[in-house]
Amino acid sequence: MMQTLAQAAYPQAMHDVTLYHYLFVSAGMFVLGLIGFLTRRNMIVMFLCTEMMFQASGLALIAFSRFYLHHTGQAFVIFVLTVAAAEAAMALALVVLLYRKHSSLDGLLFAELRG
Amino acid sequence: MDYLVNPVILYSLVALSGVGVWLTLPRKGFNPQILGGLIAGIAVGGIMLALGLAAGDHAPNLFFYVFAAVALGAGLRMITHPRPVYAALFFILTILASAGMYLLLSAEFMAFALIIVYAGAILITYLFVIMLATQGQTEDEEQAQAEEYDKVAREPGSAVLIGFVLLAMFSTMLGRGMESLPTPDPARVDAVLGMMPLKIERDMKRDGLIEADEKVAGAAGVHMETRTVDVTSPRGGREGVAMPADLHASNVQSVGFVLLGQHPGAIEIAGVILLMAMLGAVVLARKKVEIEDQAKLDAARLMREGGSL
Amino acid sequence: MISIADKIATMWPEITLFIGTCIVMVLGLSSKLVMRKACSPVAGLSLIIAGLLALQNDDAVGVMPYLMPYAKALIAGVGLLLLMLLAGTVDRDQEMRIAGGAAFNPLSSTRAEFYAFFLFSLTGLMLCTGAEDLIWLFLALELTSLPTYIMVTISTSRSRGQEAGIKYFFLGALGAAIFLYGFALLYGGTGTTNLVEMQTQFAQGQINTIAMLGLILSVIGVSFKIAAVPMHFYTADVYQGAAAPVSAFLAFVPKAAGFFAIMLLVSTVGWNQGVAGGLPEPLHATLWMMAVATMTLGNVLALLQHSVKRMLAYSSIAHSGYMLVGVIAGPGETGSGSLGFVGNGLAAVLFYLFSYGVMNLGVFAVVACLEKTGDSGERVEAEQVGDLQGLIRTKPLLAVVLTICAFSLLGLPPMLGFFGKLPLFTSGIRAGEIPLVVILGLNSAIAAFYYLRLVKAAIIDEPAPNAEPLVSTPFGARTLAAGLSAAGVVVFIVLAGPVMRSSERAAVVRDVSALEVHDLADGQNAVPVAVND
Amino acid sequence: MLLQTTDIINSMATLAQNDHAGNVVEHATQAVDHAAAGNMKLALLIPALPILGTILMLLCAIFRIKSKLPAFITVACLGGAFVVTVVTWLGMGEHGAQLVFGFDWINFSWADASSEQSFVANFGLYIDRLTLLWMLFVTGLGTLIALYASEYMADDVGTGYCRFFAAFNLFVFAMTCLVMADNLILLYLGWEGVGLCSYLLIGYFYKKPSAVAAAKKAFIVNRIGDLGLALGIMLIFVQFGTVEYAELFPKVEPLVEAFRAGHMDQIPFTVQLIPVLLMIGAFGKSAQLPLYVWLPDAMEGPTPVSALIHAATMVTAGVFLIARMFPVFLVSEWALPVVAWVGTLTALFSATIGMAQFDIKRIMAYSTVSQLGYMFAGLGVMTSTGAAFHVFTHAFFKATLFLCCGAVMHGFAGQLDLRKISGLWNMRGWRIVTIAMLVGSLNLAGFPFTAGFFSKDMIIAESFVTPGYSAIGWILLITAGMTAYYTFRVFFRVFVGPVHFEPGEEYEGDAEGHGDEGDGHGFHPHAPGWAVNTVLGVLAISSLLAVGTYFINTDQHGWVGSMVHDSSAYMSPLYESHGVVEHDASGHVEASSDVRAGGTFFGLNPHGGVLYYVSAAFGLIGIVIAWWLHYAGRTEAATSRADNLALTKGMLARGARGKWFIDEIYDAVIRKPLWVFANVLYWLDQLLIDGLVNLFGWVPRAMGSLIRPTQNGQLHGYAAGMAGGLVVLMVVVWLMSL
Repeated sequence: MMQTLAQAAYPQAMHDVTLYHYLFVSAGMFVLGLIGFLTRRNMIVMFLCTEMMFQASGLALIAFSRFYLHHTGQAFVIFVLTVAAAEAAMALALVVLLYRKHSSLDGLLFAELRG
Repeated sequence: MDYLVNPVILYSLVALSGVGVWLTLPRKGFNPQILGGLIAGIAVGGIMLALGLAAGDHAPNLFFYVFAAVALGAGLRMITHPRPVYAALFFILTILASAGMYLLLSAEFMAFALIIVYAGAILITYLFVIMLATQGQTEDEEQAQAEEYDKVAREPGSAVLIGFVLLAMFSTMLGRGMESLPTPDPARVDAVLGMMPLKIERDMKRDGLIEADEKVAGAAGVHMETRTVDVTSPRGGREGVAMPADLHASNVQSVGFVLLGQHPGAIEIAGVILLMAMLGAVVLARKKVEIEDQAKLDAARLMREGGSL
Repeated sequence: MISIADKIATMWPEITLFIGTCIVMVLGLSSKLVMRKACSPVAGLSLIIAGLLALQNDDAVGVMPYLMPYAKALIAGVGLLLLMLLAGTVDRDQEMRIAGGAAFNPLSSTRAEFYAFFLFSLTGLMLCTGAEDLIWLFLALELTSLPTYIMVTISTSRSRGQEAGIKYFFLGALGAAIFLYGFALLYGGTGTTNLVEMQTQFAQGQINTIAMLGLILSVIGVSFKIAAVPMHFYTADVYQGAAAPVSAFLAFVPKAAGFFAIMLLVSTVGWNQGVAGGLPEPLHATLWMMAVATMTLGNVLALLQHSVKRMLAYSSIAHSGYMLVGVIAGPGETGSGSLGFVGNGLAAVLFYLFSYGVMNLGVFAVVACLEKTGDSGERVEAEQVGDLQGLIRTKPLLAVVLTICAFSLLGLPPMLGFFGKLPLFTSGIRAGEIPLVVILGLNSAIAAFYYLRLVKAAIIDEPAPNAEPLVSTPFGARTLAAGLSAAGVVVFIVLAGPVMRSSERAAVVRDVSALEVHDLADGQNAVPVAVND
Repeated sequence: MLLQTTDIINSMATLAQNDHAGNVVEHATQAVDHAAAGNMKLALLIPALPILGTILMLLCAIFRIKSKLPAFITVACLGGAFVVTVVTWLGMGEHGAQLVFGFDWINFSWADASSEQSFVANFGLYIDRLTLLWMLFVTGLGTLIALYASEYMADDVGTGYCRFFAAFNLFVFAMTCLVMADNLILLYLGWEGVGLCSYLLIGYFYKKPSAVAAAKKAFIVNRIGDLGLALGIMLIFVQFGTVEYAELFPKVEPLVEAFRAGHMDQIPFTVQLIPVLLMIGAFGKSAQLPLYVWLPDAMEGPTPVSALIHAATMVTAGVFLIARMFPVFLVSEWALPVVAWVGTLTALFSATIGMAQFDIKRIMAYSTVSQLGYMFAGLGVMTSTGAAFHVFTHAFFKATLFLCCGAVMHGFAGQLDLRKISGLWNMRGWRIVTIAMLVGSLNLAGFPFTAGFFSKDMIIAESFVTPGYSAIGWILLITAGMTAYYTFRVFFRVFVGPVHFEPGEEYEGDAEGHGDEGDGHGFHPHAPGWAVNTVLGVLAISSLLAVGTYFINTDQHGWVGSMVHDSSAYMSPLYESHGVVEHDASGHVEASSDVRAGGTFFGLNPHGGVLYYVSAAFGLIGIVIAWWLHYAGRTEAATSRADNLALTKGMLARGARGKWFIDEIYDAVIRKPLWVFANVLYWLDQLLIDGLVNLFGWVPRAMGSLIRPTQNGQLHGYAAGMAGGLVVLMVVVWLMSL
């Protein structure tokens, strides 16, 4: 199964055309996350969208890691996950705090400071 | 390989998928989400197809297309679904598809870590919070649960424009950089194997290449350039015993070596970040929303009287 | 690559700060007032020790090998001033209630965490300076900025603090996503996350488009921290919403982290890759447009503000633009024809960070020291320019501090800010960036309008007849911080020399050309050819 | 790089004890003498005394001293500085430029493989005769004006008084830094300091919106000029690697040689750019077109400030800068012609405006601009001696004029309209003022055998000599006539003629007693007291005596010429190459034997004395016109209200009619066209030049208002802005990589 799943039998080099496919998907995820961040007003969903942008970076890192046949990119992804978890914890706490106060998750509620 | 796909075709398809996404984003009144999804799907599918045709022999296998479609489709549904719970669930689907792609990329450890840590832990937390924050008071309000601000996308036009121009730029520049990437060095893949004489010994014993009483002569006895090992035994050692061709360090082992060998400091910092995040979450979670009015007035009175700490 | 033991040897300041953090976290929860009050002295002590340790260290690490001692000592120094300024930011209501007889409730106290966040953030900032690796840099940047999100949110009990916190956090996450994607592509374009290897690789050949895209994305993403256009949007709202001491903190710590990161990242490609020397064209164009837009936008928007904190926020944007000029100019040639400090853009940035840290803190400290009675009887910060009218009559010390620091921010000779700005001009000229320098000059002239408005309000104007009387906050440490920064602005006019010298040394970028020359000499045994002139 | 802290006060104390140890550092240049003698180190007291004054003023403010003590401390400090200047000058002997080292201020040096380079700007003084010439009148006039101000500002005794004199002292200190600096950085410090102090002083009456606006205008216009100077200094450092005069001038020398030899290609373009940048700075500070707009408005400050700014200090800084950096100007093809033409046009332009004004202080302001134009024209046609001489004489007579106007303003409760005051000569206690005014006016008008006559003539004559500049000469001659006219218009209107006066806007008293306030009933002008009279007397006498300096050292164009000689402003090699040898000043009739390649005045040698007659004639014509229009037959001050008053009472009706008759002619023939012309110019000035300056203030605000909506407070808007900016940058990068 693993051998069929894997694109080219590891550790053989991966062709750069194949790499481009992954990068395109990664860029697509990044852009979808960005669009979601810009259009969704629910703060939790907005934060989910930044998580998706983080995931796009993760996918790119793993793809490059496979291309270069070393594992630095994979190690990087572990740290990305860590930071994403840390940010998520704090963001969710903040959102809960604000929800208790305003009973709403609308990100556009906050426009008192401007100019 | 300046362009895998004719740029005119690429850009038109990107624009078309942008239109599709724009149609998919929720709005008031006429809401052609299915049509939009179809258009976006067809357009992205077209790009993928064109890429695959252009790549010829080097096109990725079928699983890639499946996972890519799931990842992008679920991602699109996540940003368009009016109910946050579903959005989170669709994001989990995206994560699962990403994990699938990690598997295709021979990153097994990260694939399962992603599922366990990310889909299993972090996103479940999201789900908890969403459920906590959006519970309807009565069953009648179930309909009203999808709040107004979730039903309508804010300025979908400009957002989609920004996003898809960015996608066009990225895809062009990524493609242009493809051909001048540094050459990977396959010899480095197994470099880490040289640090694992016991693993080599175990595998070679299993394959019967060395005898039960022979031992690989430590890390110094492994010659990765020639893929041979020196072995010692009570009967006198041997040199230049060839390793089996399929002997590789496993993914977990390699990642472990990179992580602990090259980035131990980063692990420490990550630990500090997690501690800090925990502290932050605690502080925010226990922060009182309002000071009671009486207490507020007391504080104000004390301040007026020139109270000091 | 150096071993982890060697790396740890360069990290004693951070370790000290972390130990301080742990102590502070525990102390702040004590029910004894004296123990709680020990939080800031302990934090200060750890900062002092960290600063001293930083000065001891002289290991050459990374692409900017000598950055660490200067940068860490600078962080510790400005950090001390910030610590004084942060006195009493949180838990003021609670301490008053306790003073009024209520029991101490650790659940509603945030003092321990607040100081811990402060130290966490400074730890991250110090880690940024020693980054050799993208992973390290990413984590250090996150460690710097994550605590600041919480600090902003809890710094005041007013809803504006929470609004500021949410904007800062969400946009910060967006910025982080952008530079993380940039880091991923930078790794993809070079096949390494190590900055030194990356620099060597860039020096050897054409820069890959993916790497260049990654570099530009990283720089743009990181520029969220320095509040440069187009990542500047949050600045004014956040500075205004947070308590003044925290705003002062934001104006220095993330900005410094951003500049360290940008300098490290840009150092990898170096300043000789362009067609006519200088940065590679795409990066140069990006930074150039960012610099111009940043300083212009910051200054013109500052003109329209009535809130001192908002005005300072926009001026902080403008100052980032000035500093970007130094980044564009780069360190200049070494060896003959070098102009030394005045020609070295990176040294100029490092020195400007120091002078900006001191003088900007002074103005924020003045705002932090003043309060008036708000609509519903509670004390609020006196942050409107109008509130400062006639300050010289009621609080002469603060008015003098404000004047000195505003003049310095304006770059009026002979204030410290002038000596900060001068090398930015000269290095820009040296690098041939004449249009940029002219824009910089015009912007400095525009800045005069709003800084002088501050001075005019404080020194010349009479207080409005029905104005709320201003009251000092009961924290001597804040006044001390104000006084110290004004004194710093004056004293360092004369003492600037050693700082300039250290910043020049810190601005050294690892020399790759020397490696190449060495390789060539080995390879072809070059014979000097007589050039007929 | 070495930067050591030296406490200036300590070093001063050391100097005062005549302790010769240390403090003098040898700079390694040959061209300049190093002050080894103790009396040269004494020169450090010149900047030290005013700054000491500032500190004492602050102490006075802290101790809330409510007497005239601050004024007398100031007078003592500045007087001390003057005495030190004189002693230094006497001790100069035959030495050339000397360097006096104060303390290490900025001193970086860095070594590299090939050489050692440095960026040195110490607190050091560069003392040559040019410096001393400037310092003599800066400190001298500063002392006198401070004495005058002690009485003038007497109403404000208290904090305001201390504030005024603190800024006053600081102003003089900044001016000493500017003039005596041995490097451009210190000069720049003084330059900015002067600008800052002028901001503080012009805005002294900060409750008057017009004063605040004027202060702001002065500061901002000066900042524009300062930008030019700053860029010029940076370019000098980039080009020559030093900002110290002693090292700079020898490095410029070869380029001057190249210029003289006509090898323009040897002079880099950037070097030619330097004088242009410096020029912008000089134009800003010295109020030349188009940056002069701040100066007339600066009248809003107290009169002593106007006198200080206009006569002696701030505005001459630009002239000084060009004179000091003359060698740098010599290497540019366009710099000096531009200076000459800008100066000339400024002179003409502001003289026409001056003719149409009624506010006497404003007339004096425009005359200052005009006279500065003369000085620049003088520099432009390369008679630095003439320019310096004119600065010197102008300092005295303009101070006299301003202080006279100030006395009038003070005495008549702020009245400055020349139609509303008349006949001071016949009032009690105003004779000294009138005489002083007459002396000043004669000088300004260029009446024969006054100092102003000789200095102005020197510039005009030189412009006829210099090839291609005779047009400048003619314009300057016409301007001289206009100057005489408007000067004596004031004199004839205000100081002689029938007695009449109306109090100004500051007059508030006696309303209940008469009910017709404003027409002068119950108002008693108070004549100036001893301090003002003394100062005016001294100044008038010095203005008269200043002419004597022309006859000292006649082989070098008078005493001022001898002061300019040996300084950087004197360019002997070039002087001859342009065919201009020093003419024998003792005998104007003695035409120099060689009629030069230069221009002539109708075939006559311009230096041969013919111009003395011509310019005297122009001046006299101006005076006579003023006499005819404003004095002859006038029996009443020319206010319409006064006329009506006279008519209704049936008294003096004939005289009033006669006056109308004169005014009709005057209006039809001269005043109306001139008024129209002047107003067109004034309108241009307001709209175009003021407009440009206002535009500089307006454009950023407009930009800000345009950008402001992006800061709408919405999280999503911000995110979209960030992403949009990212996209724009990405598209640019993409376009560049195409």
